Amino acid sequence: MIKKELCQIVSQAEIAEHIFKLTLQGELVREMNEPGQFVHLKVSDYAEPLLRRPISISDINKDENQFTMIYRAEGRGTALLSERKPGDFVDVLGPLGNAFPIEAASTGETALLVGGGIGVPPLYELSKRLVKRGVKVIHVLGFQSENVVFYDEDFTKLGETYVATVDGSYGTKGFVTNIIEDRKLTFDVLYSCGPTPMLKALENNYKDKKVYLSLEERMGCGIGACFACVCHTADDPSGHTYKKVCSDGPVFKAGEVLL
Amino acid sequence: MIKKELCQIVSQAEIAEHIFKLTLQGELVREMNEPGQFVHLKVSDYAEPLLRRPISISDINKDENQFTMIYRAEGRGTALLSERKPGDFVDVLGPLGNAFPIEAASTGETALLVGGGIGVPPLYELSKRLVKRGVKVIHVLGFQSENVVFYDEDFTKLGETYVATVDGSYGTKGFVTNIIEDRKLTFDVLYSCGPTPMLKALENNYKDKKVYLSLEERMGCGIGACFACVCHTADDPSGHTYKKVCSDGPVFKAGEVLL
Amino acid sequence: MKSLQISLPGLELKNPIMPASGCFGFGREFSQLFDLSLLGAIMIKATTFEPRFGNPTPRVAETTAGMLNAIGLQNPGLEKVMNEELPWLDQFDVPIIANVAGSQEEDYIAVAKDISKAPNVHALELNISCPNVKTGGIAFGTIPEVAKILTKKVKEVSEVPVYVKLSPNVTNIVEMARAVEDGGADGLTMINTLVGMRIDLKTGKPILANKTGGLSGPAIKPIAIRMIHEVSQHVSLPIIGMGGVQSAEDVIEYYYAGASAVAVGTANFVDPFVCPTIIEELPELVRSLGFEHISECTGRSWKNG
Amino acid sequence: MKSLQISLPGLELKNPIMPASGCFGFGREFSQLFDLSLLGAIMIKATTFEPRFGNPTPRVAETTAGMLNAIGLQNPGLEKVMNEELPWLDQFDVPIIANVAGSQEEDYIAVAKDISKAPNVHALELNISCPNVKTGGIAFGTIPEVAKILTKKVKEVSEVPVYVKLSPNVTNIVEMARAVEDGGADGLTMINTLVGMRIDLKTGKPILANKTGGLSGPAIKPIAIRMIHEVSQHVSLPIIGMGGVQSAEDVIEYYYAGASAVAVGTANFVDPFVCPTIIEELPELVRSLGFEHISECTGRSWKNG
Ligand SMILES: Cc1cc2nc3c(=O)[nH]c(=O)nc-3n(C[C@H](O)[C@H](O)[C@H](O)COP(=O)(O)OP(=O)(O)OC[C@H]3O[C@@H](n4cnc5c(N)ncnc54)[C@H](O)[C@@H]3O)c2cc1C
Ligand SMILES: Cc1cc2nc3c(=O)[nH]c(=O)nc-3n(C[C@H](O)[C@H](O)[C@H](O)COP(=O)(O)OP(=O)(O)OC[C@H]3O[C@@H](n4cnc5c(N)ncnc54)[C@H](O)[C@@H]3O)c2cc1C
Ligand SMILES: Cc1cc2nc3c(=O)[nH]c(=O)nc-3n(C[C@H](O)[C@H](O)[C@H](O)COP(=O)(O)O)c2cc1C
Ligand SMILES: Cc1cc2nc3c(=O)[nH]c(=O)nc-3n(C[C@H](O)[C@H](O)[C@H](O)COP(=O)(O)O)c2cc1C
Ligand code: FES
Ligand code: FES
Repeated sequence: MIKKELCQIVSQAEIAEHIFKLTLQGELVREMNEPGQFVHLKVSDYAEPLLRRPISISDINKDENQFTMIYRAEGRGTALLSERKPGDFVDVLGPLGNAFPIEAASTGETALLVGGGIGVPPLYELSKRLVKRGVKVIHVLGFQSENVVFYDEDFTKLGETYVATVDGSYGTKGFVTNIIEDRKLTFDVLYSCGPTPMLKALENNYKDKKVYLSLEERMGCGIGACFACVCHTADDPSGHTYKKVCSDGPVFKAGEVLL
Repeated sequence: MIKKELCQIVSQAEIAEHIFKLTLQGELVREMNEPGQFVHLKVSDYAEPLLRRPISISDINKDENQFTMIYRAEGRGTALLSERKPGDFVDVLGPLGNAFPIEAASTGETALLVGGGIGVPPLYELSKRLVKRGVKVIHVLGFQSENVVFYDEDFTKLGETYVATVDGSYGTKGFVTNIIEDRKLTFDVLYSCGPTPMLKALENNYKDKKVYLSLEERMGCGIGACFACVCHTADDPSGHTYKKVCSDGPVFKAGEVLL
Repeated sequence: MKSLQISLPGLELKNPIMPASGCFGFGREFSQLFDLSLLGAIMIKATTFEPRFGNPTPRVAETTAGMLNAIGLQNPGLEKVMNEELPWLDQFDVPIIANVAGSQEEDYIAVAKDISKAPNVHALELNISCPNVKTGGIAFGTIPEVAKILTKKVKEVSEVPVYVKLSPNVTNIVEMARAVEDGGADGLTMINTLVGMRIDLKTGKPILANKTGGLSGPAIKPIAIRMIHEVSQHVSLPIIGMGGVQSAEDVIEYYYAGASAVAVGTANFVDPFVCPTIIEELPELVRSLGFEHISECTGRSWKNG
Repeated sequence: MKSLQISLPGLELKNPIMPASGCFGFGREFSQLFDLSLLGAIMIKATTFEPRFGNPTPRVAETTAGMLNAIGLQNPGLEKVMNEELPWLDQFDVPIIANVAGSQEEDYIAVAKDISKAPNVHALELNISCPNVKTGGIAFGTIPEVAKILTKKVKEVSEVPVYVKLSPNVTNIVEMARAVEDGGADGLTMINTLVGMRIDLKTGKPILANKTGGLSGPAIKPIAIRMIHEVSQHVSLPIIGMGGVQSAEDVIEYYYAGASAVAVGTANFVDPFVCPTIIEELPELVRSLGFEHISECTGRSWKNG
């Protein structure tokens, strides 16, 4: 069930350059049962910034009714969010969207989790759940440069973890795809979230595999009512059939929609 | 000199129903030398509320670089201001406008200070200065009802003080003009701030006296540049001569401008 | 809540609050959040004869106290709306106002004719003002004579009253209102969005793939209020007002300007519960302002007394 | 700050930032706050032939992210502007753009003829778009042919280049721009305010004594950007853009849309130091976006590459 609630800030910290980790507490955590969903945040009580901001859920703590997000303070909305202090309230709508299917990976199988930049966060809750299920996880995370790398240690605790940076300042120089190829990583299921070019490359490279991709699109409502976030389906690339990223996604099976 | 400064909140308290007393600290207090001026406040860091809010200075503390305002939380801007906490900063432009001329009352003379509702605050600094100058002060303050009466005790410490409430719930029932007439109060100079009908009555009743009135008008710039706050001069009531409340006023000699 | 019940051509509403077209889809998503029967009416997403995918993304961009959209009338087309959406909506006790769009006369007529037969469609909203469709559309909303003729033709085929949705992107809104009144419109809805643009600082290009989009939200409210104030004094049609409504207070401002009902668009994205909240708060506000019934507020800004 | 120096007809500016007409008076008040010579230029308050008191108060009302004004062209009249204001401004090293207004052709011509002779007036801004004056004015700003003729006549008498200030309250802004281009305008300034209204919740009456007023501020920026984007592709006149500018980033957005200089209006009331602040921040922003000179930004939203 989608809820709207003023959730209280438990903690907020800058964990890399302009990258913030924000933990909120609220009843609507009870509705969060799957990895890969997102929430839609109103970051001010003013008419400006007007629209909500979609941010993925990166960690769910049911016991404490808390959940965590990791976001980059980029434009005005996220910059304002980053100024909020513990004890403040944030207006949250969620959970929204459809999750990564953990059941796609069976116990004993290997899942490859590929994240790019600010697409990394939702993979964290996913990885935890896969591990719990007895799935072997391998993480390949791509960042621009060392100063914006985050969470690699947390991922390492869950499974094999490789980091690529574009400028080589940390981990391997290059892209996530380089790592996968160079290391000849094998897997049964691939889950990914990150920039579209990365998702496209993965979709192309692993046509024969089970691949799940989480998409981003500018949103209005976040719940499927405004048609802001649609994409074409892959089998009707210029027709009128469509999927909504907010409510049909953000996670799609590779090949389902046109990237 | 007009300055723009982020002043820090020293204290803020609700001293009557929806009436707040706010004390700020900042360098621009050095520029505050006269009673009856005002400041122009930006109450949010957002594009909404967009415009500054004019609020009178009610108390100047040069030693501590602090000044105090008393305002009614009425619309959105003042409501937001009332939520600010000590330690927060407020964007202040000021001091603005022309003051009550204390030199109009000589030592030993009697000054009658007549305030209505939220027009009372600027009279406080004025009264302190007049007392310091050796002028005898009499205060007549009008309010709607008991719950919005404020500062009567502070005024009492400076001189004779009478309070009227429209509903009679505190002090004398009726208007300030009733008190002045009933008590046959006499004076050399009259200073007043409050609703226009009150100012008009005073102007009419004391045509032969030195009377100074502080006006209100909706403002844009607050510094005399936008022509939002003009009024006609009394000697050219439908012509094109004018005075600006923000920079020629807010205090005018009775008979100078058309009320 | 007797103080909110209103009657307009074709519409007997328990309250005058309704989601604006395009901001509520066909109600399915919001039905997960609250009971749609609470609403005065629902203005459904524009329906065209053929299904439409609409414009490429990005389709929305934020502006100060507003947003731009260039959805481009995406909708599943008349047939599907008739066979799936409207029957589904029929489970709720709420009249539907069907927003009818097209790029040529025949499209409008075909859609109006059919959709006005749906049992829960109590009125049509003729969308002659969508700024996000390239072909034709613009003339319908900006040339009085063209608007008049279209209104007339749609009236001829419609089985329910026809409200015409005016575009604010015109020099003379009264002229447009009079034209559609002459054409036989039963009511007006106003305003649609203003054409606007935002440019990305980094790329230097418009944020919207369509380049321009329709500006909505609180930013445009004073323009809508002014236009309704003007139009309501010059035509005798009831007006459903919209543009930046976020609160019960905003609703009253629209009434004072001259509206007889109010639609809420963009605010549904900011707070999906905004419509039921306004409906809940209105009776007390109406009472506290000294009115027995909200309709007493209509046109107070220009009526005597 | 070589990266900001620009040349426009009649104007050699050290930077492209100037206060917009009506938001800076004749500079006296702001001169207490900062050195006016820092500014690229100053667009002074509209000058009419006779002195004008303007409209009754209240003359301003706040809206969400904007404001309405109905000053009504209050000004001391041509003679006083010529004899007192302009000579006073001459102490600063800053070119003046004189905003010329009137309610009939002759007024405009008389003012333009005289004021263009003042040594520090380097250009005129023909205000055919003031929404707050009842008589006549509106036709000049909304009927292309009328605007064209007025432009032509003013050009005939003016000793300096003439920029025409366009009203956004029209169906077709390109048509207006083309008309004044045909009339011989040297440049355009746009946009003036949009006609709007706010109604007081308690009284039920418009807040402004004049009822309607001109909407300015951040709320209108997307409309201005769209209009400049359109117009700049269809006329070859330089455009001084305005509407809701508050920051150096906003200035760049105007440039991308097609502007060659930018004026700041309402923001002067919010932060009286906004112009010098923008001027200070611009060079670094221009550089960080990869440009050597700000003029490279003009029209990037529609130019190739
Ligand atoms: C399903 C989903 C999940 C996301 N999860 C995360 C996350 O976990 N961490 C994170 O840092 N970011 C995430 N994003 C991206 C995040 O929504 C944007 O970075 C954010 O909205 C930018 O807002 P702003 O105020 O900083 O920027 P502004 O430029 O001020 O935003 C202006 C408008 O554009 C929209 N916008 C700008 N950039 C994006 C973008 N990349 N995607 C979608 N809308 C955008 C904003 O939402 C807003 O409406 C996610 C996006 C989606 C769609
Ligand atoms: C010179 C001067 C001194 C003042 N001193 C005081 C004071 O000491 N204490 C106090 O409580 N009030 C004072 N006021 C009135 C105060 O400015 C308004 O109450 C305040 O601006 C209302 O803002 P808001 O956000 O609450 O209301 P809103 O209704 O949200 O305001 C909307 C707009 O209208 C303007 N406005 C609304 N009411 C008034 C008003 N009465 N006068 C001027 N502008 C108004 C606001 O400034 C704003 O631009 C003074 C006004 C002036 C002109
Ligand atoms: C995303 C979006 C989609 C819209 N789609 C339609 C539409 O299909 N038909 C229509 O007549 N108006 C459409 N509109 C306009 C609204 O119905 C409304 O007239 C406008 O947004 C002003 O109201 P608001 O400020 O409350 O949003 C749309 C508006 C938005 C924001
Ligand atoms: C208080 C006020 C007075 C104005 N007076 C004039 C004027 O005299 N002449 C004119 O051409 N424009 C006038 N304008 C319009 C501005 O110059 C500018 O075009 C408009 O406000 C948009 O810019 P902004 O959003 O930065 O304010 C005035 C605007 C305001 C707010
Ligand atoms: S954001 Fe509204 S449909 Fe997806
Ligand atoms: S408020 Fe601008 S001139 Fe007084």
